[in-house]
Amino acid sequence: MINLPANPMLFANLLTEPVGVAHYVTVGAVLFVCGALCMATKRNALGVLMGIELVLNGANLNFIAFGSPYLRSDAHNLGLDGQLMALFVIVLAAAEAAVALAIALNFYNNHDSIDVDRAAQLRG
Amino acid sequence: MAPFLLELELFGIRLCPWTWLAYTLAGLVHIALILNLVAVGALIFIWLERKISGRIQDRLGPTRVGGKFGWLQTLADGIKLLTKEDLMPEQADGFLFKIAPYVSFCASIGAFIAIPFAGGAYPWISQHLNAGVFFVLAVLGLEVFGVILAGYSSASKWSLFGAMREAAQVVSYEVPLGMCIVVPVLIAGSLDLVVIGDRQAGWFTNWLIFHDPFTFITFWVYFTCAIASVNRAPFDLAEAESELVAGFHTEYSGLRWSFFFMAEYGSMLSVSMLAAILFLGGWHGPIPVADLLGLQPENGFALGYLGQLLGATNVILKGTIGVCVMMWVRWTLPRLRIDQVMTTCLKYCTPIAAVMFLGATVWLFNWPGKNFFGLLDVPAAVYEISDGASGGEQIPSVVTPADRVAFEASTETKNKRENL
Amino acid sequence: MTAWLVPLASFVLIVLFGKFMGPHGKGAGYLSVLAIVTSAILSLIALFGVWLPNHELPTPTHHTGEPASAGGDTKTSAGGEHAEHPNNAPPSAYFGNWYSLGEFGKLKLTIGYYIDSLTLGMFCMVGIIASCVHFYALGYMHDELHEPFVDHEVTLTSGEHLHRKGRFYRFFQYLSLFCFSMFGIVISGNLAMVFVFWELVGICSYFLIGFYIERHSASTAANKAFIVNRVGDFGMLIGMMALWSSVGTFAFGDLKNKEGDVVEVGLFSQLRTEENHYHLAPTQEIIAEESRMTGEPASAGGATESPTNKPGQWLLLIAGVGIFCGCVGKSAQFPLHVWLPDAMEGPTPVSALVHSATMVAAGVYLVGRFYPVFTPETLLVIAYIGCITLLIAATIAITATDIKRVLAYSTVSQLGYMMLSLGLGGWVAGMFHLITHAFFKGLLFLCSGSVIHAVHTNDMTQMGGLRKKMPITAYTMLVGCLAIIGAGIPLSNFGLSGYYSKDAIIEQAWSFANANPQHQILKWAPIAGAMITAFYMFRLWYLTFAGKPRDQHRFDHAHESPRVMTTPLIVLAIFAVAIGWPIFHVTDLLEQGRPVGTQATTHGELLTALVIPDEHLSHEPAIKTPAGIAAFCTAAAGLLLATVIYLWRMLNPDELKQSFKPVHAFLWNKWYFDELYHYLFVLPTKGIASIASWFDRGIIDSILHGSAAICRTGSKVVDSLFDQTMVDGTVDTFASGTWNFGLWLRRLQTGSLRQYVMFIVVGTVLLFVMITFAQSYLTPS
Amino acid sequence: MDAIYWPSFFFLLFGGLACAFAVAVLLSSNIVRMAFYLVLSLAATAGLMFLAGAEFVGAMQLMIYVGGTLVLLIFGVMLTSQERFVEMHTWAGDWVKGFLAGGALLFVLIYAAFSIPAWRGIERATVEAIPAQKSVTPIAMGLLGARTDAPDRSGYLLPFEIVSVHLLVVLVGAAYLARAKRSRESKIV
Repeated sequence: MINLPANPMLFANLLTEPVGVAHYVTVGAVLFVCGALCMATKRNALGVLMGIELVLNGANLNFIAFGSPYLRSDAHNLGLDGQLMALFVIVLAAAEAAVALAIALNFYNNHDSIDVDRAAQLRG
Repeated sequence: MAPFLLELELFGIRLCPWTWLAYTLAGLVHIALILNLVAVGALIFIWLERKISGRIQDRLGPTRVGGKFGWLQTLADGIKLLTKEDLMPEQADGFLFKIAPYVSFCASIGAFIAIPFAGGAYPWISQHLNAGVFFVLAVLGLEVFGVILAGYSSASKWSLFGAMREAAQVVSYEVPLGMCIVVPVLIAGSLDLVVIGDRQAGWFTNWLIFHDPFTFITFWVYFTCAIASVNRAPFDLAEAESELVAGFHTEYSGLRWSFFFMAEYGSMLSVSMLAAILFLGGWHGPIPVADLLGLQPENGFALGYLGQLLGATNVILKGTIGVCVMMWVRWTLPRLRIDQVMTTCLKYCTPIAAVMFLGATVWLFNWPGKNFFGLLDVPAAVYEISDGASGGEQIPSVVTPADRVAFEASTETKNKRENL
Repeated sequence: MTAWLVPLASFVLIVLFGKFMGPHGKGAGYLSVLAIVTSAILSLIALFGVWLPNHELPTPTHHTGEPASAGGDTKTSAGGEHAEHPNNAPPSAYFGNWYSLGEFGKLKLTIGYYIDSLTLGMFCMVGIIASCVHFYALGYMHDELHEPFVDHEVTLTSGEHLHRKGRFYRFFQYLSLFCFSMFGIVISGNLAMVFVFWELVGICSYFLIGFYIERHSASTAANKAFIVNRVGDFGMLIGMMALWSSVGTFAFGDLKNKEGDVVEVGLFSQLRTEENHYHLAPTQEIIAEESRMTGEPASAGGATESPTNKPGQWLLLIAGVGIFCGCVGKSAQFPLHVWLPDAMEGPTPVSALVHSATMVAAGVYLVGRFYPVFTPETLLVIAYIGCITLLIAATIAITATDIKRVLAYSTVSQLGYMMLSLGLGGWVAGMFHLITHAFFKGLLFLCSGSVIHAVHTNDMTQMGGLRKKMPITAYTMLVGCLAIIGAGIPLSNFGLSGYYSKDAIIEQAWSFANANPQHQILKWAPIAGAMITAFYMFRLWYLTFAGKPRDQHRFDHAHESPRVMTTPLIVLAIFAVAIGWPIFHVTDLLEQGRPVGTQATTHGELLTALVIPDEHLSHEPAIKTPAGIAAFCTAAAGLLLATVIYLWRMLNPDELKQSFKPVHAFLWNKWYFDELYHYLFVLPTKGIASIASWFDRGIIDSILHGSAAICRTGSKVVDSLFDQTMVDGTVDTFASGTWNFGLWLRRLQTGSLRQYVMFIVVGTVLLFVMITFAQSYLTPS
Repeated sequence: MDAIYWPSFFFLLFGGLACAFAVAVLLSSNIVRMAFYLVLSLAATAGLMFLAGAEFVGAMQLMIYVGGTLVLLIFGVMLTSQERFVEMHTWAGDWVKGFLAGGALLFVLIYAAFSIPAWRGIERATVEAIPAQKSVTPIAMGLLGARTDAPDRSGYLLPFEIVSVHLLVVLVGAAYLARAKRSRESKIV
């Protein structure tokens, strides 16, 4: 059974009460969805790349939130693991950006375009 | 204070006036101090630059405005810039064009948030960050965005060329710069700038530049990369006036242009101060005057304050010297070509920094607790400070192989015990 | 209650002397207006002068268990309530008979009255809106005064436009008759009388839709409305019979003699007796009737039944659903909603009065009036019908380009809201929405009429930029649009009228969904509906009034309407803004009329898991806050979307149409309902006829030919079955199956990066939805 | 009626900025502006990380992501910034499809987030009682394989090494992919 918990605290008093994991996850979700939509709507390959960065950041924010002692205090806290995961994500994102940029530039060299819609040779 | 202010409520939240007033005031004081440092610093540095360049080129520099030495020349120039017309190219991307100088300026100022001016138990720093070195480095890296945006949005090919050069250069030079910074971090065992600075308390023999031969070389590599990362000659490809008119700020005029200028001098000062803190003892002079005179917080507030003031003067002075050296370099060395700039970074600075990093590590393993090229012992007080500042956990500031083995053994046995 | 009869008098007068009243019957209009204004004033006097001084409004504080019944002459005094069965007593009401038509056994057919605060509220609402519309019609139907009237939309075979006599007086004659009938429904004291007036408004609607009888579309629309309504009325008759045979009375209230003793017990009191703490319980007669029909032995007493065998519940369900069928027809609910948009062929004042504000609301009113008879299961049916209606109509409204059709679908959708609310237990919310909706939808229709009057077309694609030409219409319509989307400051107590009623409905929906987790869809449907409403209403406004004129010729000839038309607009706009404000106590007035026994949380008898929550529970901040925010956010999102597409033109509507071609076509063709009915009902009827003729002529021959053919094909089949089909076929099918599967899979491999991302996102959402459903339905709770 | 809780205030500030600029990235059609908004969004995210007590990750975010990755990205933008690629029109249908799917996803995510009671924050007094924690040294030790914060959890030495090697391979690969095409003549000479 799913139900929005009927907790008025969720909506009021955000200024006077500490925020929780859910609030961070919400921001992360917004970043994630914006990123996914960027990937889905931008025709510029670099725009798609920026979308990926946003998606990764949304995920990163979640990792941080799950590991933060200020946001949840129970035993399921990820602790430092969250931060370490986030670090790996950042590093891999850098690597991914480098490769993706290289691919984009190569695509640009070969096709004289940066429009991902023109990159549909793999169509079945 | 009127009583109604105490009862002030908004959306069900009691706005306790004292709290937020105190927070706001504290924040404003920090902002005002940093802004003043950057703005007044720029004022002085510009004058200084003219004077120094004049002397190097065997002329006098400004002599008229504000007395014999032309003290107020910069101020007069500032007023001139203020009254200039604010131009924008017709094809420019207005929003980005207008915001670019502020991005640069904010990044330049932002670095000062985490730079300490004095250390000890009550450091003079607007935000004491655990990972201060990284923060400064990161924020300084943001400055390039202002330049890139300016270059792109001006709709001028000179600007675009300048910005592209800047982007390539900054991305490349961050690698050796980071590697150089890691060396003092490694020795101090902390990313906290206050801890790093206090690691060098005492005589100048404790300065990290003199820690071992590798740190000595690292310092010069760092300084080279710092010059490159703030776009000063001989690495000022982004604004090379002989080829690109004025590079990324070709299309700027008046106040916006002066913001770029201030940002440049602000970041010069901040990298120099960073060099001072990382390698040159920070707020500790070559001779520990404050210690010798007993200007410590333990001896009362006034004396402690005096000691801190002395420390701040020390740091700023060292930073200023660094800036002067940059000027000196600018007016004596010819500008490099872009391929030479990249070669310098990738073929020289990076490998050297990597080797220095390795060397410093090896040195630290072999002669732990030794200073001044391994000749002197590190004072016991320094260990205490760095241990106390790193959270009081049972981690030695320098992890020796023996320590690690012991630590791993203990965790392993614990793991095994739990598995059983 | 002479307010009811004044329009009748006017009708009779116009019928008799209409042609002689002034030039071209102009006086008829004035007479009719005079009559309806008199009615409105009398209704207001009745409410404020007679009712309110005698009946104190309940205090606006919630959770007060029961509404105050302060009147000295109330039918039943409140009392005898158990603490564990908090339920409200019957509302105070005047009930009586004027005239007995006849008695059949224990059944009496009478002309009677049943007046409570709901009746009076409806009276005032109908009176005010009808007055405005009458005034408006004086200006709008002005063309009919010309002799001869030229109907540009009818082209005769000779190629000329139709010339005919003006029918100004006849229009007002119908309007007066309609008002009379509407008042009749509202005031009726028993179900039979309701049915009579029900049919009377039906016939008025028929006349008014077919007012331009020469137009083919108008006459078909009138027929369609009439026939579709008959379908609903059939169900209503079944319901009435079920009630009659079991309860034996149609009267709503208890009839008392002069001493105040109860002489005859009414419908509500029989079903919700005081001894049973006003909970719905089938009477002995109902149980007996049901057992007679099902053939099971009647068991005495309803208290000791096993949960699987609830005597009388099925019959009550049939009665309730039957009555509701009539309401479905009249209020244009799914699946009988198809007539209302076509009814827009009538003159615009008619659309405003009959097909948006009052007559279609009669169905909702009847559900509200009949509320005590509905079991929770019936209410669930009502809720789902309302839910489906509101979504279907709202989606169709997105693509419609006829300005009146958009409003018509909007009406259907809003009626769906009301039904939903009533079905979820939100009686006051639903009735409140009925009243607020009447005002703002009347306003919207009159505005659209003003626009049509100015540009002589219904097509929004030929309008645009009219704001500068007709500012009063534009801004009153903006007020109407804001009211219908429920514009207000969230979490505060300030907004336009729709803000209060729509929020109340959504709160009730959330309250219901919290109590019944398996009916989550009822929680999200009104929210989604709010978004779509905001979108299509502002689409309409932007297309009509904002932007650049799309038809310069029409734009140049547009002008602001005469004052006789704009004044009603302004009056209605003021009502649309203010009628919901708490200082006017509309909800308290309705609360006073709350039907007997509908206050407490009730549980289903047949579906035991079903809970209809107490309406006052929905005002808890735990529900009110998120529901209010959700309603505001979705409405704002819809508005924003409309603004982005139609005002800022950031997204090109034509491109949207192109890329959603199947969806657009689906909505454009109104979910293919007309076609569906054509194939489901019209064609089969024709088909049966042709089958009969074919049977006559061809059946014998076919048998003979058939037997020969069977022999011939039999041998062929044996040959092909084994040799070709079984042996070759298996291999071929396998191969071609693989091939086709591959071909189908190939389409997924579009090579478009962006599409892949979309697949991932959609897949994630679908996965979540599937898991959620699996959790909520499969795991035993 | 409580006084303002400043971390929450800053969370709202940074969170709002991060979301607003992320939406701006999405809605902007100019690729350079997108990059600019992305920088601001990621910087605000770094602020959120600082707020959550992850100083090192926040600083890394600023340095590697904002300072490195994005400069690289903008570099790519400039290399390809021809007139016709700076502003590329996306079909309105794609937008609406995207918004439908994305809206559903957003709804699902937020719904899920708030349906877990343990995620809805802890008492103010509890939060204020948590001592300030330093994370740099434990992270470094974790990367070297020794966990000081939670000895029962495993270290990250192997992943660290793998990532390092991976990074190296990636850099070499990227350099190879993006290398300039050399003209034949120079080979002959």
